[in-house]
Amino acid sequence: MNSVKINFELCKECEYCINFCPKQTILKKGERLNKKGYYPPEVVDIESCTACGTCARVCPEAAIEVYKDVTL
Amino acid sequence: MKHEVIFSGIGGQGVILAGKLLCTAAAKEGYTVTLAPAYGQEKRGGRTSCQVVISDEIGSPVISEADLILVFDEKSLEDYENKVKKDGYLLINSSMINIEPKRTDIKVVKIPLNDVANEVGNARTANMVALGAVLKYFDLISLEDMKQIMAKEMKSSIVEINQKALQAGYDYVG
Amino acid sequence: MKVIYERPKILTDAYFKYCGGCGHGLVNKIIAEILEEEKLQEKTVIVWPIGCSVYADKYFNVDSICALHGRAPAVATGIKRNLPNDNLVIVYQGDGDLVSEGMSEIIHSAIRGEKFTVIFINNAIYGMTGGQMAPTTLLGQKTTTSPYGRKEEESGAPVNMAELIANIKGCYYSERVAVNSPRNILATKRAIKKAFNYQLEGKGLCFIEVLSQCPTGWGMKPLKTLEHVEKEMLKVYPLGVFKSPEVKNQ
Amino acid sequence: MGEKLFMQGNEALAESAIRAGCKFYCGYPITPSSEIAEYYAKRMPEENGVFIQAETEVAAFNMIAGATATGNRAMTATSGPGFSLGVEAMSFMAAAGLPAVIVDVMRPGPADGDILAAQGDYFQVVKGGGHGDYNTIVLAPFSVQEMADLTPQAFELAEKYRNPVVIVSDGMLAKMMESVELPEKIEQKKNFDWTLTGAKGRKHNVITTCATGPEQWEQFNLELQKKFNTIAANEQRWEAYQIEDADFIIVAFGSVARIALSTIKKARENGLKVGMIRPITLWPFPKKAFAELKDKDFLVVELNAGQMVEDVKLAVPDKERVFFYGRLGGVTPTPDELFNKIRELYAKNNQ
Repeated sequence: MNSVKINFELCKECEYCINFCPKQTILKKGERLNKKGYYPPEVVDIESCTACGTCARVCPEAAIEVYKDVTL
Repeated sequence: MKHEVIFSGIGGQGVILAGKLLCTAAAKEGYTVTLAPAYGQEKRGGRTSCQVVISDEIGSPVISEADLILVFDEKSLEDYENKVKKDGYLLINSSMINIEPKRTDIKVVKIPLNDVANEVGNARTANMVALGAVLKYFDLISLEDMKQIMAKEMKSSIVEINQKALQAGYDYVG
Repeated sequence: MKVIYERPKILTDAYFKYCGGCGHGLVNKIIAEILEEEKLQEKTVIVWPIGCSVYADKYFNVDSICALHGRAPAVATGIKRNLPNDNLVIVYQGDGDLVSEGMSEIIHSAIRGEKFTVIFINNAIYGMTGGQMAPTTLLGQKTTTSPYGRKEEESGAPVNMAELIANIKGCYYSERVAVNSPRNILATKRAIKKAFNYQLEGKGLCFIEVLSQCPTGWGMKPLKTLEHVEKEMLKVYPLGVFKSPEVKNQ
Repeated sequence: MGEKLFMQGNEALAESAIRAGCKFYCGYPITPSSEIAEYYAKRMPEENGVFIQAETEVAAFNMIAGATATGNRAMTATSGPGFSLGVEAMSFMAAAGLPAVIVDVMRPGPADGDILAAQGDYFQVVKGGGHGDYNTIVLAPFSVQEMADLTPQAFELAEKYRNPVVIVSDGMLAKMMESVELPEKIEQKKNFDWTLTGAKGRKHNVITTCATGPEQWEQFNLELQKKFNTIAANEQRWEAYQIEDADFIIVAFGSVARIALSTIKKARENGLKVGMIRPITLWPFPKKAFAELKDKDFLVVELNAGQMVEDVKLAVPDKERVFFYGRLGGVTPTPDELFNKIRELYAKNNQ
């Protein structure tokens, strides 16, 4: 399974990651507040993730990391 | 021992070069020498003067009363006549100055610097004619020493004509 | 697991003091990615400006100095000229800093052909000072000092720096890019990387103008600012290369 | 070495800086400082150094800030109007700990001012001029020899305290020619741990004047004040002339102190017990020189409207006994003029 890690405290809720995800189903607006008062997104459909890395590249906070599962 | 000399003229006449050569020669003799030049803001045609102090010790570069003042133009004469020490020398460039100094307690010497320079063959050497004349009133620096300094400090192409002018000025005050 | 994207190690753990969605974060991150990929950390000195990026020295594990308003190119001149040629000197400036206060310093650095890279963040507004009009503010754009919208007859028209600098002989490379889409972000990275390479080859001033979104200054949600860059800013500030050794007949 | 050269003040200063290892100069031409730039422009190719003619003094001061951030010695020279533009960077360098050397060949001022001898920049160089609580060491030579001697010391002081150092001269000292023995050529010793050269084999260095909050800003400023207090305690320099028996003491610096040397001599010849204290550091002001001088009158002589007077009044035991004489606009007093002024005051004070 691929993996998308979001640094919860660095996020400022710009939603670029949600917006630019080619699948549109993987991330969704979160419901938990971080210490700075933002709602970081949640990973809700990791099965669909192709690990393209777009969410990480558009994140202005460098708060997202993406790993691809290369085990067959 | 202290000698205080002022050269004053118009920018472009080589007033400061004359002072500089005098100082270089005196410094070489081991004296404490100060040359304080003063320029106008304009590059040419403004007032240019320099105050030369040759002494055994460090002191004011600004002169209260000079032992000798050489003036190239009328404005310089008007400005500096009063700064000559009693019984001191006022050397006047009679080629350019047609007015008479008022003081009677100083020694006035008139030299047609530009005319002498022209006779030597170069109108631009009036400053060296002046320097030659000034040397006559000092027993600090010999004519020969000054010629050597000139050979060292000047472009080789102009050394000879300037040395001639120096000699002519020296001889003129005879 | 194969790493697709990891936070560059050149960045410290410090929290970016930029607003959510701000283009500064994206450009900072891109710089960090390149320095890491090209192994330039040990060779780099970054000159930061006054403005929203004033604290950026805290985000990078890289030798940094924070210059005064507009003076970063002058400070960088002193640094670059005193370091061996294989050092990389980066000047990072915003539009209030570079175009207003520091117009003289940047133009003359280009005239002298200083061999450093300038990354110029154009968000058409003074960010840190609180949303005032910049020389880059769009006509009609409302700011705290142009409350009725910028008028050309009063404040002139926006300045196109990438084109202006490109016209100076000492400039080696000038390009305008944006960070409002994944595609543009990649293009920005390519341009900055190219500029760094030119610097390391000893070429003249390289100037990268980055159109950047300012959600707070523009009073828009971050996603809306991306659209604003696309629809409004690009009309005035077209993307493209304005000077490059690779393109002839410019 | 030991050879005596007959040299102009500006050029002796420039050559002395080069011999002190300063191979980076940038500046904007302004009379009466320009010979320093011209000298550097000529000499830098021979020394494998850098000369940059900057577009403005603003840029020049910031360029030397950047240069010193790499640990190299750097210098600029200007005159009053140019220094005014540079003070922004003076504040920056004092706060950022950048050890540049700045030469201010003073003009009379305000505004354009003539180009002859004047000391119109005392307030500007001594009291700051720029924003915030900062000080810079200010050295005031009074001869071509001292210009040559103080220049290498300026670099050493700057690096010792990580603070900019100003050397002030004026149209007289800068243009004056005297015999001078130049210092030996040295290689700059560079064992700094704060410079920006690329973080190779060490943690990265940051030079910034920005703190993150009021408490941090205050701490930053308190650290700076410690630096300035240390300098003020350790670096007061002055020269005293015949003050032991003097009942009248001239206080003067730079060119006018040179003039006063001849005044003292004349006064003594005329039976007046006159001495002089010549501040060599204008900041820190040499307060220590005045501490023990009771029952004496002081005449502050300056080529301005009395900018140093209040510093003298704060330093002497009785501020009512401090008098002032100044000339403005590029006019210099003669030794006799000063002597007459002293004789007049002497008579009045000893009635």
